[in-house]
This record gives sequence, structure tokens and C-alpha cells, in this order.
Amino acid sequence: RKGGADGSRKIGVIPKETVSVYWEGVRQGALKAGEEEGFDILWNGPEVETDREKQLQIIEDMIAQKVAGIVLAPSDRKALVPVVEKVHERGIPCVIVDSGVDTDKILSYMATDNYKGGVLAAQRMGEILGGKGKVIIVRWTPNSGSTDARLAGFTETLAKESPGIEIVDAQYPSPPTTDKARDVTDDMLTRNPAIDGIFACNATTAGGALTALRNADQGQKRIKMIGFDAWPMVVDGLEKGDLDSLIIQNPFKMGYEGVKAIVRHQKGQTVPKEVDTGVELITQDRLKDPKVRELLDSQI
Amino acid sequence: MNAPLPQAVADRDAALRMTGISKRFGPVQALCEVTFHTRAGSVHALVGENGAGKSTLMKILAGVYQPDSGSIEIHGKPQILANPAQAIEAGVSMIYQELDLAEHLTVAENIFLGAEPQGPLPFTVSHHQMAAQTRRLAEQYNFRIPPDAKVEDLSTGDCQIVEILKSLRRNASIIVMDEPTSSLSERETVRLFEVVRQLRKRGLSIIYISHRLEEIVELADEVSVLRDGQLVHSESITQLDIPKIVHHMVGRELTDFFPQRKANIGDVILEVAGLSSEAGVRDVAFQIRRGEIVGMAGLVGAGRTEIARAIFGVDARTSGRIVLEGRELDVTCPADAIASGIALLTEDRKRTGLCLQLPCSWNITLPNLAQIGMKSLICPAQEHRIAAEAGARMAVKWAGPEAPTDSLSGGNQQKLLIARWLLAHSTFMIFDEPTRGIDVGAKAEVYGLLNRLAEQGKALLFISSELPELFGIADRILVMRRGKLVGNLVTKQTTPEEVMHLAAVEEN
Amino acid sequence: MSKFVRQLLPFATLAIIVAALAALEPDTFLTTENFLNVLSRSSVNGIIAMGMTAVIISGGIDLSVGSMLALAGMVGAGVMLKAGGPDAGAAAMVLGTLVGIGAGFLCGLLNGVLITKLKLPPFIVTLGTMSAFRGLSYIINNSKMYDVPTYTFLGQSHLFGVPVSVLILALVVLFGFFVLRYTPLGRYTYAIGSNREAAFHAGVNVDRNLIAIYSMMGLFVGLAAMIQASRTISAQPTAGISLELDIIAAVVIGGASLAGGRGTVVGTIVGTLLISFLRNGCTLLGISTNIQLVVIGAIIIGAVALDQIARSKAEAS
Amino acid sequence: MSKFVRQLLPFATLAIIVAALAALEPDTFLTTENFLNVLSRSSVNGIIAMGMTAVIISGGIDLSVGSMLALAGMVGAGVMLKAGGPDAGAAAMVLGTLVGIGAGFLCGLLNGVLITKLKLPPFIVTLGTMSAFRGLSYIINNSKMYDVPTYTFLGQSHLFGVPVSVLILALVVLFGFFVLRYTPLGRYTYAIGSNREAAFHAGVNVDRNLIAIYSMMGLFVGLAAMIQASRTISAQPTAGISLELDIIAAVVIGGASLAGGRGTVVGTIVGTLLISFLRNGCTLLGISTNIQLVVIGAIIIGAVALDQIARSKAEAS
Ligand SMILES: Nc1ncnc2c1ncn2[C@@H]1O[C@H](COP(=O)(O)OP(=O)(O)OP(=O)(O)O)[C@@H](O)[C@H]1O
Ligand SMILES: Nc1ncnc2c1ncn2[C@@H]1O[C@H](COP(=O)(O)OP(=O)(O)OP(=O)(O)O)[C@@H](O)[C@H]1O
Ligand SMILES: [Mg+2]
Ligand SMILES: [Mg+2]
Repeated sequence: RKGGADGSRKIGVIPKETVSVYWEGVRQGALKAGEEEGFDILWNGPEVETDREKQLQIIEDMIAQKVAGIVLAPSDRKALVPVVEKVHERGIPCVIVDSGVDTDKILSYMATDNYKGGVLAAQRMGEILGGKGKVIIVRWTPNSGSTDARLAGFTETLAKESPGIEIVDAQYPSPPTTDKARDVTDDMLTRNPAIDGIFACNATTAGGALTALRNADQGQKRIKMIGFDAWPMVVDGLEKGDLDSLIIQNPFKMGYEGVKAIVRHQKGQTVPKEVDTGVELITQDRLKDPKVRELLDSQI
Repeated sequence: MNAPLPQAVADRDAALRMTGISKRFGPVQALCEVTFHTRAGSVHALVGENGAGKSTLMKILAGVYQPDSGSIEIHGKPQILANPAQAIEAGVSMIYQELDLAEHLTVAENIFLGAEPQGPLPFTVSHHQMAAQTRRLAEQYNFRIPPDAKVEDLSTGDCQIVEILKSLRRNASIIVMDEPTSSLSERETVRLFEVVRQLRKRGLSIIYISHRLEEIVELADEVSVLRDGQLVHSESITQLDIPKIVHHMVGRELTDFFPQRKANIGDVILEVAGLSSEAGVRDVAFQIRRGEIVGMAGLVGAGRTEIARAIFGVDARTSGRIVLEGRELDVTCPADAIASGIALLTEDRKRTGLCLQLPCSWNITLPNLAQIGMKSLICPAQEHRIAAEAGARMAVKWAGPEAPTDSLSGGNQQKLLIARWLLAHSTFMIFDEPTRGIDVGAKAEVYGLLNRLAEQGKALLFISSELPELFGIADRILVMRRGKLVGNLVTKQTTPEEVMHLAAVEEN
Repeated sequence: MSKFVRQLLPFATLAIIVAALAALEPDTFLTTENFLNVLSRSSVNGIIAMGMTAVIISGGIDLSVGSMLALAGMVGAGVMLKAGGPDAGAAAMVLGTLVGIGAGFLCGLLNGVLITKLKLPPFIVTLGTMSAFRGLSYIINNSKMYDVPTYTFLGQSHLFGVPVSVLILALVVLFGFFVLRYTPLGRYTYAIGSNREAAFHAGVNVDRNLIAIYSMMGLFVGLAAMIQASRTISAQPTAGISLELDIIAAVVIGGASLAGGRGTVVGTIVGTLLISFLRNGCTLLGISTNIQLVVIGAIIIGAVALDQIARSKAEAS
Repeated sequence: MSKFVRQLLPFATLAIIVAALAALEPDTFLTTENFLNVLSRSSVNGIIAMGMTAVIISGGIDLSVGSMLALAGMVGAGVMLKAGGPDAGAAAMVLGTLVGIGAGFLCGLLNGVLITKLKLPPFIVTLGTMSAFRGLSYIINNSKMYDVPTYTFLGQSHLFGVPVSVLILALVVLFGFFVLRYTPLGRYTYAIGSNREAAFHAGVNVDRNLIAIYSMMGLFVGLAAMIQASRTISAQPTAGISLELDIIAAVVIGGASLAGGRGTVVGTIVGTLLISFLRNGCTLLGISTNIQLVVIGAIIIGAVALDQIARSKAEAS
């Protein structure tokens, strides 16, 4: 039996939360890589993204289980630093995926360039609104590294490239659920009657915003919406033209490459310190592209 | 031990036959092979000491408890009463010892609870019908009660009337009344007796439980006596009198019911002047001397408890002075009162007296932690010793000071409270209805104790609704009416009639 | 008279809040659309609060409603997908809806049976089932949600210009009002909450009535779960986290007492709307979610404190 | 005798669970490190549960502990950063720690004062402050967290090979044990919970004692908040969401009664550890979080049901 330091054939994969389809993409990728390499994947994470303490405990328990390596999507840049360093001290390789953590004691960092995702959304918004109009943003809970970067990319690019577009409102759902995302979008639409565009910064907010938009818009399709991440219901919206476009990451790749990196490290191969897993803009007409289809199918 | 029932009582028109009833609660054998018969058209009194098993026997009849063995026949028909609904169905209606009303519902809703008249639609209740029928029922029995009033807004006496009407509404053939008069005024008691006689005439069988033996003699046709869960005697009232009943209850003669005391009355200890309170005490003034027992009489609601509460700092005073041993007190809460040397044995030991789940010792030391040198730290061993001594002094029957308080019988719980207040070394003690609901034996002990306390030089205020005990034990009697003090009489120079007259007469 | 005033308190608060918002934000707040939006988003909470009203009047509590909402939604949506696939047709949707409601009913029944047969405090039982139902709702689809893209009727469509969810809420409120006021079950609910012993002694079958109350609670949660699923065309295992406290707050603001025996359907619906309008108004006024939390906390305490004061005034007069 | 058995119930359950896990997973479970890990992660909950024990014995409840944890942590860390910047030294850290604990104390004091002076049920008051404290903890730093990278002492360092947080937990448990058993405050806590009126008539200053109990609760939460902040070298406004129910579950599994008058410090700590070991064990055994939720729900109900049965047996014998 070959394997980790003491022959472990288990790799822990820890998402920010276990509910959203997005993380299912990561899991599928990890499972695929695990199968190819003959490793068991221990998939465990908190139910809600805000439960940082839970994620911390899961990591501790994975250390106790003497896993061969850990693939972690940290729900907090700072809070998880001590435990990630502890993983390092125990000689367990740790690959960080999706969002960053403020330590370099990691094997590799594989993530979407979230800022770039925001830039893509802003450029598209400028294009479809013809450089002027009013948009609202459905934000995500403050302090989440990935969504904060997307928002920064979006707002900074708009200000620079399409100064005629004004961001009139940006609120976030509390608690962070689809249902509350819908309510908060409803209210923003009520408060700002002459809206031209909506940017929803992740899957949950996109789902909520889409239902609110359908309700307010009643099929006129006047308001242009850009979402982030694939989710069957949102992709369905894109097919029907209720959404203008989606920014898509590659969660499958994060899970797959994350596990592979650990295996490669064990075999003594070098692993790149940073991997950009890619982000792209998908519009209705690109849905027929088989490569896009494959990317979507890997995560929904 | 079961006395054979007189043939005459047993067989003539038996309405109820309970045969060989036994019931155990954990270690307590509450009832042992009790056989109890009643006739239609008669009032059957059930008497016995506290914890003798009276309420338990009747709760078995009402379907609340299931007997461990024994059978029940009602009007010759064997019955299994698995729950109160079945007992009601079988014609048994009970007025429970403790008030048993849903206080957020109206009078009419309480009276019809469980048998609501149907409204115009199926599955509905007719509020109108309920109110109308309640009014009719009250008129029929000559009670005055507003059908739409919420029970929480009624006085205790009115609540008891609702209980009575509730049991009358059911058209039962057997009505059980477990101490129905303990919270009724004299006038309402008289009305209740009229109702009972009316029911007897209509051929109902009434089972009547009371610790007031005078009532038994006045009302009952037959008397059964329970002792330690066994039926020890059953006889027609014509063959009995109070001493004989007492003898059967306690198994010995009770001589010296009101023991003589060497009155050794000293100087004034307590002076109350111009006392008024938010709760309705109006301009009350009196004095109590060292070694003196002052009784306080009045109808229910006269404001006696309120005086005690005002002195003890429970109710806010609006005016008046309280002077204890020459010092004017500024009492704003019971803690102040206790620290100043006042003790109050409240009238409701369950509600305002004991923490029933806690050990007996904790209840004894609760107000006394400071007095016994445990102000900042509690020493369990010392506490155990102090509590054991205090309990022994009062002859409390318990498994030990660590026993949970709710494992004691009512009378013993009362003694526990007295033991608590003895430990507080108060100079002035108020006893509010200390004998309510306790049996004759325990009453005699309480009287003896009051005397001993007086002999030790304490000043005592003894509030009671029973004139015989006031006359048996008090040196003076204060009479209250509607929050005012209307009489201050020397016991030896007055009569029960005079006290009643003062307590009851209308002001204008 | 004063008692009458006391019962009007929640109404008065609601009226004042609505009037103030109307004055401050006439263009956006005072629109039919906004009102329908707020009513529609209150439908889930409102329906659950109806069930909770009966539970609280009976002297109980149900902490498991949030988890139950997730579980019933997952079961309903799961069956819908099994029966009809992602493009589930009307038949599959009706089936899924009924199964979801039934799942809620069974959860409520379980609570009721545990509470009465094991003679455990409702707080404990529902604290336990709160955890268990949540676990089950994750287990069902391996922690993932279900998408039901075609399931729009209950949560997103209109009848006579009114959202269907609002019509359902109205029906449930009428039903609750009728049950609590005009049926023996309602009477017994008050009696049990007011004095359980007395109700038992009067021949009321306490256990059966309590089981009925908790089952009805479950049924309402099941219905709310399906509306929720339709509002977001998906069932989420994380739905309803912390919902129980929102619901209890609405019932309590509406004048019910956690000690049992007191509470009304009308009060509860007013309490629910009060919270919804407050949240909506704060968002429209641009007041942050954070401040809303503080305001709502203060209103919960304030409403009950005012009620207390009005009550003691009423007693004094 | 049987009563003795009953009091041992939580211990027995804990012992059985630990033994079973040790047998199933000797390599990973039975290590000093794993035990210290579990103890250390129990420290926050354990400390809060100590305060909750007193609150529940007094017949009350505190739903606001989770929000209070967040608020106290934010205040403490905020002051630490103001005083010492991101590389806060010892003085700034001590100051921040004390201020955080003080903030918790003030929150508890507020709860106590509202409960006694407005004469409101603790459930309502703490439901309100739960929302309000959460809002405040968001407002403090505009919904963002505070980073305190140097603040490692309480949550991450060891003394004599034992994590400091575990030592603090041990001290708090000893303190709680002593207060409840050997001081008048403890005695009065039981008396108030058992029969508040009776305690009042026996000269207990009920209000003052309740305020003391809730303030102590707040103080413990403040302490726990600083440990939590140190564990994650950051204070998060989202900390402690849903924490209250975990804490109440631990206290109740430990044998306390929500009706008041019953409960012990030892029972509570056993209840806390039971939940922690169960979670840890399930994870080590590879049992999913989802199933853990169901198991924990069943254990809450089961523990109280067993206790109930043992109690009625004890009475019967
Ligand atoms: N529910 C119960 N559980 C345990 N023991 C009980 C219960 N009810 C009564 N007992 C015990 O059974 C015995 C008989 O009690 P019961 O209430 O029938 O007495 P009683 O004759 O009505 O006394 P009182 O005159 O004080 O009302 C007592 O020892 C009492 O402690
Ligand atoms: N719980 C209550 N709710 C409303 N009114 C009450 C309550 N308790 C007492 N009262 C009223 O307060 C007044 C005085 O009370 P209370 O009956 O205690 O006086 P009392 O002279 O001590 O009589 P007793 O001690 O014989 O019952 C009466 O009018 C009574 O109806
Ligand atoms: Mg009795
Ligand atoms: Mg009185």
C-alpha cells in the first residue's frame, strides 16, 4: 500500500458549504480525480457559509484522521489561518481552492480570478446598456473574499469604462438565502423604478433576483440581468432570455485539480503554486456550443 | 380494620358502590381496600386527617386516577372510569379541592367546557346559547354571576361559584364536593347549603368533604371516616357528634383542643397607625403587646391578608406608620421586614410558601441564611444539622432534611414553614390562616405552638376565618370589613354574634 | 374599555408604521405592487404563524418549524421531480404539493405524539426534532437542493390580480380564525393553555387535542414549504434557518402569551405584517439591514412591554 | 438510590459514547491531541453553558447568547485594534479582552434589567435583544469583521501542555460549581426557579438576584467571545448564529429543567462534552454531518425522556 506519510488513502475536501450546486461541481471534480488515483474523498463542510467555527472543527478532525491531504475552500481569509498553518505543520499538504487565505503555508492556490469575473460582467453591462443607465447589485454577505473581489471588479470597471452607468443600490440578503435574495431584489426594484440592469454576484443571489425580476418585469424583458455561477434555474432563465448572461467559473476543475495536486505532490512531482481555473461569460447564443454545454453540465 | 357497614346504609337505594378500592403512589399506600357506598337523595360526608385519602378516593370516582384494584358501580351498573370524560358520562361530577378553572375563558365557557352547545353550523360552538343557559342556571340556583366575565377577573369566591355551577350544569346524579367552602364567604356558604339541600331533595347523591366539622353536623346524613387510606367508620349522623367524629378520625380523644395559656402580656411591641395600602387597606391602626395573641376576623375579601402584606412589605403602603419595639420601620419588601424581625406565614403555602421541588432543609434555611451565619457561604453540614433540629422541634414527619419538600403531606408542609419562621427569631409573627385545609390533629398542634410562642414573649397576629379558633386562642379580636378596622374586642368580653355582626353589617 | 384599547395595540402600531412609511416614501411604498409584494412575502411566515398561534395558545411552542419547512419542501419537490422530471407537468406538481403538505403534517404529528405520549415539554421535543428534521432534509438529496423550474403556480402566479400565495394566506387566516373562535378544538386550545388540569377534569381529551394542534401546525408548515419552493422554484435544505424565532416574534407581538391561554389569529397576522412592512420600509428608506435588526428587536420588547402596561392599567381601572 | 442513578444518567451516556468511539477508532480518537481538540472547541460553548445553567435554574432562558458572543467579540477586538493597531501588543490585548468581557457583562445586565424592571418574560426580552445585539455587532464595523492577528493567547496557546482555553473552561466550571452550591446567590437561584413568589416572600431580593444571574451570563459570554476571537484571530459579526439552541440543548441534556429549579453545573458540562464528542466521533467515523444532526436530535429527546422515566421510577420505588 502506497500513499501518504502513514499510508493514508483519504483526501479531505472541505467546501464553504454543502448546499449550493456550485459546490457540487467541486465535489464531482474531486470524486473523479479520487477515482482515477484510487483515493477516498472525505467530503464534509458546514451547512451555511457563515459557520466558520464549524469549518475550523472539520479541518481539525481531518487532521486527526491523518488524511493524505486537504482541499479547502476557506470561508474566511483570516479566521482559518491558524488551522491551515497547523495542517502545514503536520506535514499534510493543503490545496486552497475558490477563495484565498492569508498564509503561504499551502501547497497550491487554485481559484477563479474573481476580480476578472467582475470585470467581464461590467464590460458586458456597458455593452448591452449602451454605456448609460441605472443598475442595482444584489450583493453577498460582506467579508466573503470571492464575492467582494467580483464586486470590486464590477464597480471599478464600470466607473472606468462606462461612467454613464450609475449603481443606484446594492443590498444583500440576510440571512443569505435565495428567498431573502428575492425579497431584497423586490424592494430594490420598488425603490428604484427606472432600473436598466441587475448584477447578482453569485448563484443564490442570481436565483433570488431572477424570480423577483420575472415578477416585476412580467415578460417584458426590459431589465437586463447578469448573474454569476451556473444553477439549473438560472441557466433555464438564460435559455428563456430572462437573463442576459452568466459569468461561469469552473468548480469541477477546482475539485479535480485540487485532488490531483495532492497526489502529484505525494509522488514527488512539483505543483504550481497558483492556478487560475478560468472564468468566462456565457450568453444565450453560446449555450449551444458543446464546450460550454460540457462546462455547464459538469456543475449543474 | 374495615368496620362493617350498617346494613341499612349499604343497601337502601345505593347510588354508588365503590368496593375494595386500593391505590398506591410510589411508596405511599394512599388507599387500601376501601369500600364506600352512598344513597340517592342524601348527603354523605367524607372526613379524615390530611393525607387520609379522601381526595384520592374521589379522584378515582371522577376518573382522574385509576385504582390498582377494586370496582365501581353506579346505580347498580358496573363502571370503568378510565378518564374524567367517562366519569362525567356515568353521571359523576366533581368540584375539586383546588380551583380548577381555565382563567382565560369566560364564566360560560368554563361552565360548558367539554360539552359546548352546537352552533348554527356543524363543528361550531354557540356562544349565545352558552351565555343564555349559564344565566338560566345561575338564576335557577339563585347565584349571581356574569356569564361573559373572564374568570381571571373574578374573586376567589366567585370562582368557587363557577365551579359549583359547572358541576350542577352536568345533570349528574352524583356530585362530589371536595372542601367547597374553604374560599366562600359566610353568605355564599349559606347559599351553597341551600343548593345542597335542594339537590338532595331532587334525589341526587352528594359526597361532601370538609375539615369544618360543624358543617358536617349541619348538613350530612351519613358520615364515613378515612384514616391512613382505610375506611374506619361509616354511620348515620344521628348516631354521631363532633367529638365522636374526631375520635374516629384521629383514633384517640382530642382533649385540650384549645390548650390553656398562662397569659403573660407585657408592653407594646408592635404599633400600626393610619395604615393604608394600594391593595385596599384603609386607615388601619392597632397595637400588639408582648406575649399577646391578637386574632383578626372578617369575611373573605375583608382585607385581612392585605394588612399582613402591607406590614410585610409585599404590597406598597400609601400611608401609615409601623413601629416595632419603639423603632419606626421603613419596610419596602419582605427582605426588609424579615431583617426587622417580622415573620409572615402566608395563607397559600403552595403559591407563596414553599419551593416544593427543593429539599426540606433548603426551605427551612431560605430566609435565614444570614441569621445562621451563612451570609456569604453555605456550609452544607451545618445547614443539615440546623434544619434537622428545626424540623425535630416541630415534629415534622419526613424522611430527613434532604427529602424533597413535595414528598411531605400538607400538614407537614405547614409545620415545615412554621419551623422556618421559628428559626428567624422574629419578635412579631403573622399567621394568615395557618389551619386552612389542615386536619383537626394538626390544628391542635398549631394552636399549642401559637401558645408556646406567645409564652416565649413574641407578639402574634392570628388571621382566621373560623370564629371558634379565634375565640379559642386569641386574647383580643380585631374585626375587618372592606379594608377597614371596625372592631377591637377583648375576647372574653364579646360573642361570636357580635363579631359576625361587625364583620357583615353594611355601612349605611 | 381599556381592555379594548389593549387589543387594538398591535393594530395601532401597524397603522402608525404604514402611515409613516406612506408619508415618507409615497411614490414607492404606497403602490399596489409594493403592497402585494409585501403580502406575498408574508405568506410563508403568515401561514406558519397561524399554526404557531394555536400551539402557543395551548401553552406549547414549536422550534422545529424552520427545519420542517426545509424537510417538507425537499420531500414535496423530490416527489415532484421523481414523478415528472425537471419539466414536471400539472399532475406531478399536484402530487408533489400534496406529498409536501403531507410530509409537514407527519412531522407535526410526530411532534404531537412525542409531546403527549412521552409527556415531554414541547420546547425539548421540538428542539430535538428541529435538529433531526434539518438532518433529514440534508440527507434526502445529499445536502443539495432540488430545482423545480416549472413549479410557479403557488408562489409566482396571480388570480384576479392578486398573488396566489396571498389568496392562500387569506384562506388560512380565515380558517384559523374560524377554528379558534367557533369550534370546540379552538375552545379546548385556549382551555388547555389556560389550565391543562382543568380541561382534563372537564372531560376534554387533552392528548388528542394537542396532537391535532401540532399536526395542524405541521400541515400549515407543509403548505408554506410548497409556497416557498414555488417562490424560488427550488427546494432548499437550508430553508427556514432561524425562522422559528421570527414566527414566535410575530405571534408574541400580536398579543399572545407564551404562558398559554392568550392569543388571537388577527393579532398574529397583524404581528406578521408589522415585521414585514417594517423590513420593507427600512429597505425602501435605505436603512441598512443592520439597523433593521436593532429596530425589530426593540419593537418585540416594546410591543410586549406596552401590552403589559396596558394590561396592568386595565386591571387597575 | 434510584435518584442517584438518575443523576448519573448523563455521565453514563457520555462514558458509553466515549468508550464506543475509543473501541471503533482507537488510532484517531484515543489520542491526547484529539481529546484536547475536543475540549478546546468545547470551551466556548462550555463557558456559555455555565451561565445558561444558572439562567435556566432560575426559571429563565437567554436566547441572545449567540448575538451577544458576536457583539462582545466585535467590541473587544475593535478596542484592541484601536488601542494597538494590527500588531497589538500585550497591553492592548489585555485592554481589549477586558473591554470585550465588560461588553458581555453589560449586555447581560441589560437583559436582567429589562426582565426584572419591565416584568417581561425572559424569552421575549432575549428574543428582542438577540436581534438587537446582532444588529449592533454588524453596525460596529459596517458588517465587516476585525482581524487581530497577534491575539493568540486565549485560544491558541498552551500552558503545561494544556490549551489555555481548556484551563479557563475548567476554572469557570469550578467557579460555577462553587457559586451554585455554596453561596446564597446559588441557593436563591434555585429558590427563584422553583417558586419565585415563595422566594420573594421568604425575603429573597428576586430582582437583584436575577440581574446578577443574567449579568453573570453576560460576563461568561464576554469571556467566551474573547476565546472565540482568539481561536480564529478575528472577531466576526456573524459569530454564534443559532448558538443559543446548542447551549440550551447541552444544559437540558445535563438534567436541567426549563421549568426552573433543577439543574447542575456538572450535568451541564457533561451535556456539553457529550455533544462535542458525538460530533467529533461521527466525523472521525466518517458519519456525515447530516446524520449527526438526526442523532443529536434523537439524543436530546432521548436524554430527557430517559430522565423522565427514571424520575417516575424513582418515585414509584
Ligand atoms: N398524585 C400523587 N402522587 C403521589 N402521591 C399522592 C398523589 N396524590 C396524593 N398522594 C398521596 O396520597 C395520600 C392521600 O392524599 P389525598 O390527597 O387523597 O388526601 P386527603 O385526604 O384529600 O387530604 P387533605 O385533607 O389534605 O386534602 C397522601 O399521602 C398524598 O401525599
Ligand atoms: N387573585 C385575585 N384577583 C382579583 N382579586 C382578588 C384576588 N385575590 C383577592 N382578591 C380580592 O382582594 C380583596 C381582598 O382579598 P382576600 O380575599 O385575600 O382578603 P382577606 O380578608 O384576607 O380574606 P381571606 O383571607 O379570608 O381570603 C377581595 O376583594 C378579593 O376579592
Ligand atoms: Mg384532599
Ligand atoms: Mg386572606
